[in-house]
Amino acid sequence: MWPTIFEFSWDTGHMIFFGVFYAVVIIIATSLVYAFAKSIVDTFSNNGSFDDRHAHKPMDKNETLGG
Amino acid sequence: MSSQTDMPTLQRCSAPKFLLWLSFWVLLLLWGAYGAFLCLYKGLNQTGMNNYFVFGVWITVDLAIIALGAGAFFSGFLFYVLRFNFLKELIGAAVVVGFICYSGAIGMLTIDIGQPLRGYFSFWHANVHSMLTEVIFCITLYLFVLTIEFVPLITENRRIREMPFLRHLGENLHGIMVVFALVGTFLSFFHQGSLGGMFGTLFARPFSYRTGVAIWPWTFFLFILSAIAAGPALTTLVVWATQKITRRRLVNRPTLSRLAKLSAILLVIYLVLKAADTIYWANFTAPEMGFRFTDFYKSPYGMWLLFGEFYLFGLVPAIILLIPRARDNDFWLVIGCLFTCMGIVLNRFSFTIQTLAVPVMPFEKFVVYSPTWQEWSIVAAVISYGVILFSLAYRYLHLFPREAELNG
Amino acid sequence: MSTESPQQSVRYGMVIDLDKCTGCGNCAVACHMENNVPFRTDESDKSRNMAWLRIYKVKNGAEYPHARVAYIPRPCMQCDRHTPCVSVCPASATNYDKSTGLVDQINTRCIGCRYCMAACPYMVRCFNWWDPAWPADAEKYLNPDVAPRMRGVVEKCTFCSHRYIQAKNRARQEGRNYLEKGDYIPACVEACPVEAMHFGDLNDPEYEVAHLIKSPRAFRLLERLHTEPKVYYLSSHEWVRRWADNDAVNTQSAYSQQRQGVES
Amino acid sequence: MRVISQKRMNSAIMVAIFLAGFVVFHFIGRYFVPMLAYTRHEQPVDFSHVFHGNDVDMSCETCHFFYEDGSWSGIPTLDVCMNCHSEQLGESEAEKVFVTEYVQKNREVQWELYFRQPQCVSFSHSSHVKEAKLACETCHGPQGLSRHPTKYIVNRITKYSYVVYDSASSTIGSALVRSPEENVWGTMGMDECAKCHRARGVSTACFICHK
Repeated sequence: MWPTIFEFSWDTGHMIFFGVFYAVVIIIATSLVYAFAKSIVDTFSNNGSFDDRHAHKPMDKNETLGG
Repeated sequence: MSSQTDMPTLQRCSAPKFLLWLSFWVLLLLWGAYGAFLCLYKGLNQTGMNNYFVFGVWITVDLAIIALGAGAFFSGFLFYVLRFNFLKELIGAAVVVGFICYSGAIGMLTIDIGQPLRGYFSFWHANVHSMLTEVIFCITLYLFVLTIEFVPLITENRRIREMPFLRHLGENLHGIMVVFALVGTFLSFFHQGSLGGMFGTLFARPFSYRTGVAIWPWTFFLFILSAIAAGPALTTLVVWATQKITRRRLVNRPTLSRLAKLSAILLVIYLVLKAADTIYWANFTAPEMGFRFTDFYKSPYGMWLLFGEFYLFGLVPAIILLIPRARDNDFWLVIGCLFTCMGIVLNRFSFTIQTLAVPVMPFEKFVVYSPTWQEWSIVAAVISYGVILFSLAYRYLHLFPREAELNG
Repeated sequence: MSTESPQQSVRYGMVIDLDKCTGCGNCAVACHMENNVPFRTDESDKSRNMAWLRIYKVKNGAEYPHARVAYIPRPCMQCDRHTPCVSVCPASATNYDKSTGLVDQINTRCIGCRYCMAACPYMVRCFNWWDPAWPADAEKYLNPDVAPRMRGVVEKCTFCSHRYIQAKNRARQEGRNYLEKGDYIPACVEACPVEAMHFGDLNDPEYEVAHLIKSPRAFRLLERLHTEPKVYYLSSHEWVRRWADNDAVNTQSAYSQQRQGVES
Repeated sequence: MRVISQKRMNSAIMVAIFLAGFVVFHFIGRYFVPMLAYTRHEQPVDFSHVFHGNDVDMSCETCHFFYEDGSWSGIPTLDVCMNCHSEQLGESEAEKVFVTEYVQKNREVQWELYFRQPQCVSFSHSSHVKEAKLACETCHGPQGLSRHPTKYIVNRITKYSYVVYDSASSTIGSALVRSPEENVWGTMGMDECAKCHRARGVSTACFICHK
């Protein structure tokens, strides 16, 4: 089932390629998990109450403008 | 518009008018969907490709839109990492354009391979020595990154902001956007380069084979450079076109000029290196393989391609955009950016089509390729997909942060 | 990735004597039959048809009475060095077998991206543009030892690698664990009526091919690309050799020089 | 804390129930009734290996042999059977069926082939039996000791046959999971081939077995 069982030999190419690939995947995944976790925390904390239509968030205005 | 209260309601055209605009593009999209269905159901015999032209208009367009989509990663890099703050006005639009380009390219690639259901084999049985593997891995990952960069834009929508989780998600993602910008830059750097390397390593195709920096193909770096030169040009064009169509001011005029200037400077650097590459290739690489320079340019893929790529769509727009008075004039700005983009398309065209047209076998002749309507329909569908997505994004999302202020 | 290694025990290769080849096409037909290569009712479109072995006709470009013609049968060259198609395949669907030097295509793994076709300088590879179909009667005569390919994959000459497997089976039945000369011969070589094609281990002096490739008449297609093909050609005509090395400019002059040499 | 609306709560519960059910039933199906995924076929003729081998004292090679070119004969065709069974031998029901239905009508028995391989596979019996000296049982199990043909079990989706040798063993329940090595030889898919090749240090190159 795994591709590595059919006449497969590890060489430096694999090390570099997959090393970089997984590094990128891990960075993306970690950042995503962080964002999700923080959002959940924010959602259930008072800071981000549902009724924020009238709330003023202490956020720098310019910071969000770019997104 | 950090919170709901100070987010102004933007003026948009009436729904019927918008639907009319969309319907045209949807029709085009449906035509493309029919073409795609034919190609998937009946096979690639529906295309104009053959055993000589194994890559056709799809790969040309793929390479071209990926190069043009480089605006997203490059402006992201400049804005988030190098802190070029003037880009704030259109970074959102650049991300959407990039997303469109990459998703469109991947969609087109899926139809282009003979066995789309086996597409995942290139991940599963990855051959790490192949440039194409690198391209496939990086493009897929980068599309993922672009999607993440797109999310904060979507969550700014007024309705979506009402859902607290999504709103927080958008804000948190935005907060760490510099990470994604860096990852995106890294990925883009490699796949833009690998797309060039894909052809540069074909030592059996003397037209595109390049040696150069050590053993690495030159084209690797040339493709990166040309992509980051063309990306901002397309962003400028798209913003300008949106302003014209919506008849609203979306960004400060100097911002467009600055972007165009950036594009022109990069284009000049690219052209110098490309000229050096071409001269070296024509005088050393090609003769070593038994080819004279003129052997590569025969009707209909004649010298005009090289001329067009270098002068008409290279040097000319670079000079136009380098003159401050010209780039401040809308007409010359558009001509300059359009020609820059066309130059890149032409470059990608010659790397796919002409590479394959040049006979390698001594007893073969120059062959000519002409796409069928099915191929064109899918190209049209990708463009209309882009227009539709961008229109929707413009209408429902807050793409241009200064719009309210400028039209106030 | 393949590498050229002198220690490699077996390197199957082919030698084709162009002076003997009459261009009869027997090898191509045998190849078609042996390998279940699909064909269409209308085969006129040569840019999309299937042929594992193609025969090219080359001319010296001179006017009658000095016009000369040679036929160049072209199977897969089974390149030895940096095999162009192997290194580019993103799905590892084509591989270079180190024990025999054969370049084989794994059809069920091919995703049909056609990058290998762009990489191959010899135009060896064919793409299945259509679903392979045979007339009802012809289907009964398909070779059971070769799996037919499906639409959307690339296929190529494998030096009849299924015959290699069969040859090994036969050898084992006879209690050997090695192949003898003549055990394994591709269909095209077997079919050649004038014995213009030779096949065997290029490293084993017992085989004729090992000597033939050292002949001064021997050359390979596009040697300047340094793909080190394992298919050699023999020709005593300088213009044919010039042709094969992409030296079209000098082909005609080569012919006239040679003619002068003969006449004087 | 924010107030979650009743409607949203309800839909969340529905989704949770669906997911939980999916996981639970997937687990049950996978580990307790795995055979639901398979259909069973009886072989067309009730053939007894034991009878032929022990009682009649025939050698295996009478029916299963190598041809001169090293290819394997496989399951015998009708003409091999007819060397003995041209007329009815004995009174058993199976024999009656075989002679009247197949021999007299000159109809080949459509045996279900446990190890039918896809078109692209070129399995060489000679390399395994003659060169590697593997016993038949290594792959085929104690097929030669069966009094009745083993049921042919085939996956409904993949159409791969799943070979269970000991007909006395339970093919349902967790028996498959607990002791797969004892009763079951598996699917004869590429993984099994590769596993053995690797264990014995034999090449796993594609074209060793693929054509």
